[in-house]
Amino acid sequence: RTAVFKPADGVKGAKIPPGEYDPAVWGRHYPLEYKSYQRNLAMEPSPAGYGGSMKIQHSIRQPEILTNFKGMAFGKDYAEDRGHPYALTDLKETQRITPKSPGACMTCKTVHLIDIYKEMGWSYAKTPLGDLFPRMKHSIVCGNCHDPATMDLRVANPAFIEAMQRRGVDIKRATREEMRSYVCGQCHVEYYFEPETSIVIFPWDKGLHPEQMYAYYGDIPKGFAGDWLHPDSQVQMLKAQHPDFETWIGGTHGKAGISCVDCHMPYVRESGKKYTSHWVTSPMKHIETSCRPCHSQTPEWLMDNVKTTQNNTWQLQHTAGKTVAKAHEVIGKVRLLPNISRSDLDKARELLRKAQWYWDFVAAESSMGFHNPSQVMNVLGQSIDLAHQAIAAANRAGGRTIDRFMADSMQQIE
Amino acid sequence: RTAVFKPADGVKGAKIPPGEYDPAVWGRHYPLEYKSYQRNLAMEPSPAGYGGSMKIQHSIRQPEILTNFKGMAFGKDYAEDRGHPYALTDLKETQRITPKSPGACMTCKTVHLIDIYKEMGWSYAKTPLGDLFPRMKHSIVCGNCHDPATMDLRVANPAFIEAMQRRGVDIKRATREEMRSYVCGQCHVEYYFEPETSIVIFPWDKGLHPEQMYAYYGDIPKGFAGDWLHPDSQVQMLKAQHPDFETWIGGTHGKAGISCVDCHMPYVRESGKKYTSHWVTSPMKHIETSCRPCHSQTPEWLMDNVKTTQNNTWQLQHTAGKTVAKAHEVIGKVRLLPNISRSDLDKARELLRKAQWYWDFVAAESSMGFHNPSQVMNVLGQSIDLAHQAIAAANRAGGRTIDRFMADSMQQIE
Amino acid sequence: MAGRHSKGILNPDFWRPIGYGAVIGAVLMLVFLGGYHYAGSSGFCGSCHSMKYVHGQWQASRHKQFPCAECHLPVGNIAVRFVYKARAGMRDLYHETVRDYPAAIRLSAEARLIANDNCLRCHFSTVENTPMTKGGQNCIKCHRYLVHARGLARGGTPFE
Ligand code: HEC
Ligand code: HEC
Ligand code: HEC
Ligand code: HEC
Ligand code: HEC
Ligand code: HEC
Ligand code: HEC
Ligand code: HEC
Ligand code: HEC
Ligand code: HEC
Ligand code: HEC
Ligand code: HEC
Ligand code: HEC
Ligand code: HEC
Ligand SMILES: [Ca+2]
Ligand SMILES: [Ca+2]
Repeated sequence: RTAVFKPADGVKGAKIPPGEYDPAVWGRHYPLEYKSYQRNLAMEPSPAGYGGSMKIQHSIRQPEILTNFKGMAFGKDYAEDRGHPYALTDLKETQRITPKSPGACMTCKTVHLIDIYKEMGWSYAKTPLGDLFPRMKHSIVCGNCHDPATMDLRVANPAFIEAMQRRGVDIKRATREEMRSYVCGQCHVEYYFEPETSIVIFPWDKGLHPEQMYAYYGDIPKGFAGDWLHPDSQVQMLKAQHPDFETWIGGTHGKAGISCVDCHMPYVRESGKKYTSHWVTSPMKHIETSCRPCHSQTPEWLMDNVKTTQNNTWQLQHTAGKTVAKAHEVIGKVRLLPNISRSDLDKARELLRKAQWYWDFVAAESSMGFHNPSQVMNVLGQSIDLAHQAIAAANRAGGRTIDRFMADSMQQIE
Repeated sequence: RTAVFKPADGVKGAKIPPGEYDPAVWGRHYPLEYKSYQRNLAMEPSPAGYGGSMKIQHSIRQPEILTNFKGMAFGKDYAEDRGHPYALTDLKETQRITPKSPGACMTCKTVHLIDIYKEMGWSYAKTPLGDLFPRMKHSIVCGNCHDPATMDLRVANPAFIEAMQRRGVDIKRATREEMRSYVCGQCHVEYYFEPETSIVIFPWDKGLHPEQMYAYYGDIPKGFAGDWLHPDSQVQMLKAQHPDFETWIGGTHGKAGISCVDCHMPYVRESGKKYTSHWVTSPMKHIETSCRPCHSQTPEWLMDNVKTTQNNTWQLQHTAGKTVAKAHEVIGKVRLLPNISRSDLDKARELLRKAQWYWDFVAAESSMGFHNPSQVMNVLGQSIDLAHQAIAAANRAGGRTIDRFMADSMQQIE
Repeated sequence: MAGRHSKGILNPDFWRPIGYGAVIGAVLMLVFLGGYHYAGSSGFCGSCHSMKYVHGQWQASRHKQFPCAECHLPVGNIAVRFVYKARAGMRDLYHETVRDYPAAIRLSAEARLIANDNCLRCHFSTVENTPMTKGGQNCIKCHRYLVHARGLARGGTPFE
């Protein structure tokens, strides 16, 4: 890059006391940023057709979710995400928790994590949420991303710092450009809770590709065998959570060094003053500021391209999800039959576990494929294949001779 | 236009007589272009790992081809393509033809198409190749793409002109920029032969997406029901041929107006003067001229990006191909069983026909996904799903109760 | 009462743009009186807030020895050039003043043609053996980000 010039605009630094978390107070010093942050309260659909900032159950468009997450919390309540100011409210209101749920759930929902972690260390993670709620007033606010003294970006979530450390990356030495993705990567990632302690862990030790994370989980790390047992198929399942960072990092934009902030918090102008928009939402709501600084194509062209990718993704995602659902049902039926082949049934279960992981890795990601079209669609294609194989294996377990015959004859050409 | 500055045409028009097809003669006037054209004779693998300019059987890497094209010519001999000067030789040497094969096969292999078509009209198409060979001396040479008088680009293949006419496009009014893809689109496309006459037709009347072409073929256009009957599955199959143009046109580059020539025939320089490279091969052999004027990333970054897309594509393509092969085998076995369900068998066949079309549309395309990653992977994902569904339907036809039971219970959630 | 909404001379809305125009015109005249020449220099272009960034990029490019006008003003007829310059200058000044220019200022279709023709003016000999000399060439299609690097500043917002 040739960018060696200083932009003309500047901001007067104001010393905000540490421990001051009220965004309105910060906003007195940084009114433009605050005003744009307030726009996160708006609830609008995405102009591209998939994302959006409304609290809508995912199961309306994807009823297969009800089968695939049967027996666990996401089967009960799983909504589209909306703006950062809603994080705490949505945590409190979701049917997925009770007051006894682990405190770990608030890790990515409030700025008060900072004080609570400072005071209690990781032991907050297994403290019941109900006990911690009284200490939380603010949702995701300025303090989550900024050091109040310098306004530098900072990472507050210890799980991210530790995961990066294990990958040999020292966050303290990150460049400003890297921080523009790390502040998001502390939350928009796949995670699991260590059994017993509920400590939040990112499963990145073998790499950030879904295949590598699957291999990581295969080793039963820290005794973690899975998120729940599916009641129909009796498979030890994994739940994938919003792997936005992991998906983006291997995509064309991620590899080109385009940060989350470049698209989701573009520079905007107000009465001549340039500042970072704090309305963190779908970039398709403001293509002109999000994409056009880098792309000379028309906004219509860009919208069309995103829609094409998203439609292609959704079609495969829906197919994969429905096939996975069918596999749960077939295995659920077959396992009750007499005289079934155990080894085929085990095989079917392992195939289904992986098929669902691959499907969910995309379904739980937030961009409907845009962050990394090539990887996302490859992974969905694999999911479809694995789910059908799981069904076939289950049928074989139930004693289907033709399938078995074919399985043998196929070995020759493979 | 605001410019007053309008220099004369720089290409020094050396009037080459019409009917002069020997590239060496053209080369006397255009030595740089001719010299680069000669490089097409070089036989090298692609540095990216898939394409390449060597005559290697596709079935070595993809043995599933032998099953999927059983009973037709591509099952016998199907090689990787190489440079334009080899087109005529490779046509003559391929096991796919006999002297009695239709003359239509030479449409895209030689410049002599021009005279032959002028003289005989479409009746050349059913004239035996053996009768036409003595009239062909040159392969694909200057005259295929250039008007000898003006050196303007031209389209010689009547099949392209007619297909575009049916789509409402008049080639004569094409811009220079459009011609830089049309000259390639006259050959690098899917086609079929009209039954009886062997006239070459491009199946584009409903659109250029594989789904639209499949719908077109579904209407049995001009009495064309399919390319051959698969001996095992007894399905009326379609063979897809090199749909490079159709794939590129809907991809990111195609939609951005980047022509085939921009990548495959980049400008190069000799003593400070630019000319168009006529070494038409994998752009990955010269990333610096093919990609770097538009992309400031390093050549390694670009190579890595292409490889990632190609690996993701190949993985799904191989899975789809093998699953299609298995479907042929299963249907082939099931149809010989007693008391099978006809309707399920018919369904299985229709599913297989479409599954193979989708797989082949990508497998026959030349770029291993790069020309349009998102579409190509979506189509492969569908192919995998359809092929598995075909197998399941065949199993049902053979009387597998669990599958049938499941099929019913699935209807509710779909 | 359609008349009240019509653009009659009694309507203040009729005069308002003319008033603005007069003010802008006056400023422009000053600028031009100050020196038609200075107004063609890169220093002048870069003096505008909105132009700072592209100015910086240009300084880092291999075309930094040529003023902006070499690429962004039409060549040839001095009258054509003057009219264009005045029109563009007026527009730039207006948007700079009201600060309503977009985050991503991009070339208009006309400005693209002009830039393209200017490439040819200097580089004719390099491309003289190609069909691009017939006109209608699009140099910027391939030579993207040649003078002005891609994207906006990533230098961040400085604190004082
Ligand atoms: C402290 C954790 C945390 C951090 C840091 C964080 N996010 Fe979020 N983000 C969330 C949560 C939680 C939600 C969902 C809130 C809800 O739906 O209640 C969310 C929602 C979003 C949404 C959806 C908004 C909509 O309109 O649908 C986007 C986009 C987003 N985040 C992007 C980012 C980006 C970009 C960054 C970094 C600049 C970032 N986030 C940093 C936790 C975080
Ligand atoms: C590592 C960070 C992290 C942890 C830990 C985490 N979340 Fe979230 N949560 C997010 C992000 C990021 C989003 C927004 C992205 C999305 O929904 O796709 C989100 C969204 C949500 C939402 C709003 C959308 C929805 O799913 O209905 C709820 C409710 C929620 N989380 C509850 C929880 C609960 C309950 C737990 C504990 C079991 C938890 N979160 C743990 C990061 C986290
Ligand atoms: C989700 C993360 C996140 C939250 C929450 C957040 N910011 Fe920021 N903020 C950023 C990022 C990223 C930048 C760009 C920093 C850079 O480029 O180095 C930024 C930049 C700024 C700047 C520098 C000037 C500018 O506009 O570029 C100010 C001032 C600022 N934020 C104030 C606030 C205030 C006030 C709040 C709360 C109302 C807030 N921020 C909340 C991520 C956040
Ligand atoms: C090149 C631009 C770009 C980059 C870089 C990028 N995103 Fe996105 N993101 C998008 C687009 C486009 C969408 C789809 C929005 C839609 O569907 O309307 C999206 C969607 C999202 C959503 C869901 C928004 C919604 O409407 O619900 C979240 C959350 C998100 N991205 C987070 C991130 C995070 C975290 C990163 C970095 C790790 C990131 N994005 C990097 C462009 C980008
Ligand atoms: C800071 C620069 C930057 C921003 C902001 C940006 N892009 Fe890109 N985009 C790139 C680069 C770099 C590439 C890689 C190709 C290249 O070198 O041009 C790319 C590639 C693409 C591609 C082709 C890749 C693909 O997956 O098909 C699309 C489409 C695209 N961008 C759309 C968008 C959209 C939509 C947005 C806004 C939401 C956006 N971009 C924001 C720099 C950017
Ligand atoms: C007259 C028909 C025809 C035209 C016109 C044509 N091609 Fe080809 N092309 C072929 C045939 C036939 C082959 C395969 C030759 C062989 O393998 O014997 C081929 C091979 C190729 C190859 C593979 C070379 C290698 O090294 O593997 C590329 C790349 C290619 N063409 C690109 C193009 C482009 C780009 C254009 C337009 C500028 C074009 N072709 C125009 C028929 C044509
Ligand atoms: C519409 C144009 C067109 C027609 C008609 C056509 N080809 Fe080709 N042929 C091509 C192109 C383009 C390639 C190179 C692309 C590729 O192989 O992927 C090619 C490649 C070939 C090759 C070299 C690679 C290989 O497949 O082994 C042979 C041999 C060949 N064709 C034979 C034939 C025969 C026989 C027929 C008649 C049945 C025929 N062609 C009809 C366009 C055509
Ligand atoms: C596969 C198609 C194809 C073949 C075969 C072909 N050309 Fe070209 N040629 C092109 C294209 C495309 C251009 C670029 C035209 C444009 O940009 O308008 C071109 C340009 C030229 C030019 C213009 C100057 C330049 O370099 O840009 C000359 C001269 C030329 N070709 C000579 C030849 C000669 C001599 C042969 C035979 C040895 C030949 N061509 C074979 C496609 C072809
Ligand atoms: C943006 C660049 C780009 C454009 C535009 C483009 N291609 Fe390609 N093409 C590639 C790349 C990259 C490959 C993969 C080469 C490899 O695998 O080594 C490729 C592969 C091919 C191949 C096979 C080459 C081989 O090594 O066997 C053919 C044939 C081909 N393209 C024809 C076309 C045609 C015809 C068009 C226009 C309709 C076109 N391409 C447009 C970049 C491009
Ligand atoms: C289709 C893509 C394309 C277009 C359009 C194009 N160029 Fe180029 N240009 C190239 C490539 C590729 C090179 C590098 C050639 C080499 O280094 O051998 C180049 C090289 C050059 C160079 C030499 C650069 C150096 O390093 O010294 C100049 C000057 C140039 N082009 C000017 C132009 C002008 C003026 C136009 C419009 C009339 C134009 N180009 C249009 C692709 C293009
Ligand atoms: C004449 C210009 C041009 C040429 C030549 C070109 N590209 Fe591109 N490329 C683009 C444009 C335009 C986009 C769309 C994104 C954008 O706006 O930058 C793009 C997008 C891409 C992307 C992201 C899209 C995706 O599918 O992931 C990759 C990767 C890429 N190009 C690689 C290449 C490679 C490799 C070559 C050479 C074989 C090449 N390009 C040649 C203009 C070009
Ligand atoms: C008075 C401040 C100012 C000065 C001085 C100025 N510009 Fe601009 N320029 C602007 C603004 C504001 C815009 C955006 C206009 C819009 O929103 O349409 C702009 C837009 C442009 C554009 C893109 C719009 C287009 O299509 O042409 C170019 C090119 C440009 N200026 C070049 C120049 C050059 C060359 C000079 C010196 C001769 C110059 N500018 C001097 C403020 C200025
Ligand atoms: C050698 C030619 C050249 C010179 C000198 C030059 N420009 Fe440009 N300018 C271009 C081209 C070409 C583009 C179009 C870039 C694109 O779309 O990729 C452009 C685009 C712009 C734009 C639109 C923003 C953008 O990035 O597309 C502005 C504003 C601009 N120029 C202003 C200036 C100013 C001010 C100067 C002098 C300080 C200047 N230019 C010097 C060739 C030049
Ligand atoms: C006023 C004359 C002039 C104009 C106008 C001009 N150039 Fe240049 N250009 C030059 C000179 C002189 C050089 C050599 C600079 C050097 O080598 O340091 C050059 C260098 C180049 C180079 C090679 C250096 C590099 O940065 O890659 C390219 C490519 C190029 N010009 C393309 C263009 C294009 C495209 C345009 C139109 C947008 C254009 N030029 C407009 C005079 C000009
Ligand atoms: Ca959302
Ligand atoms: Ca080849």
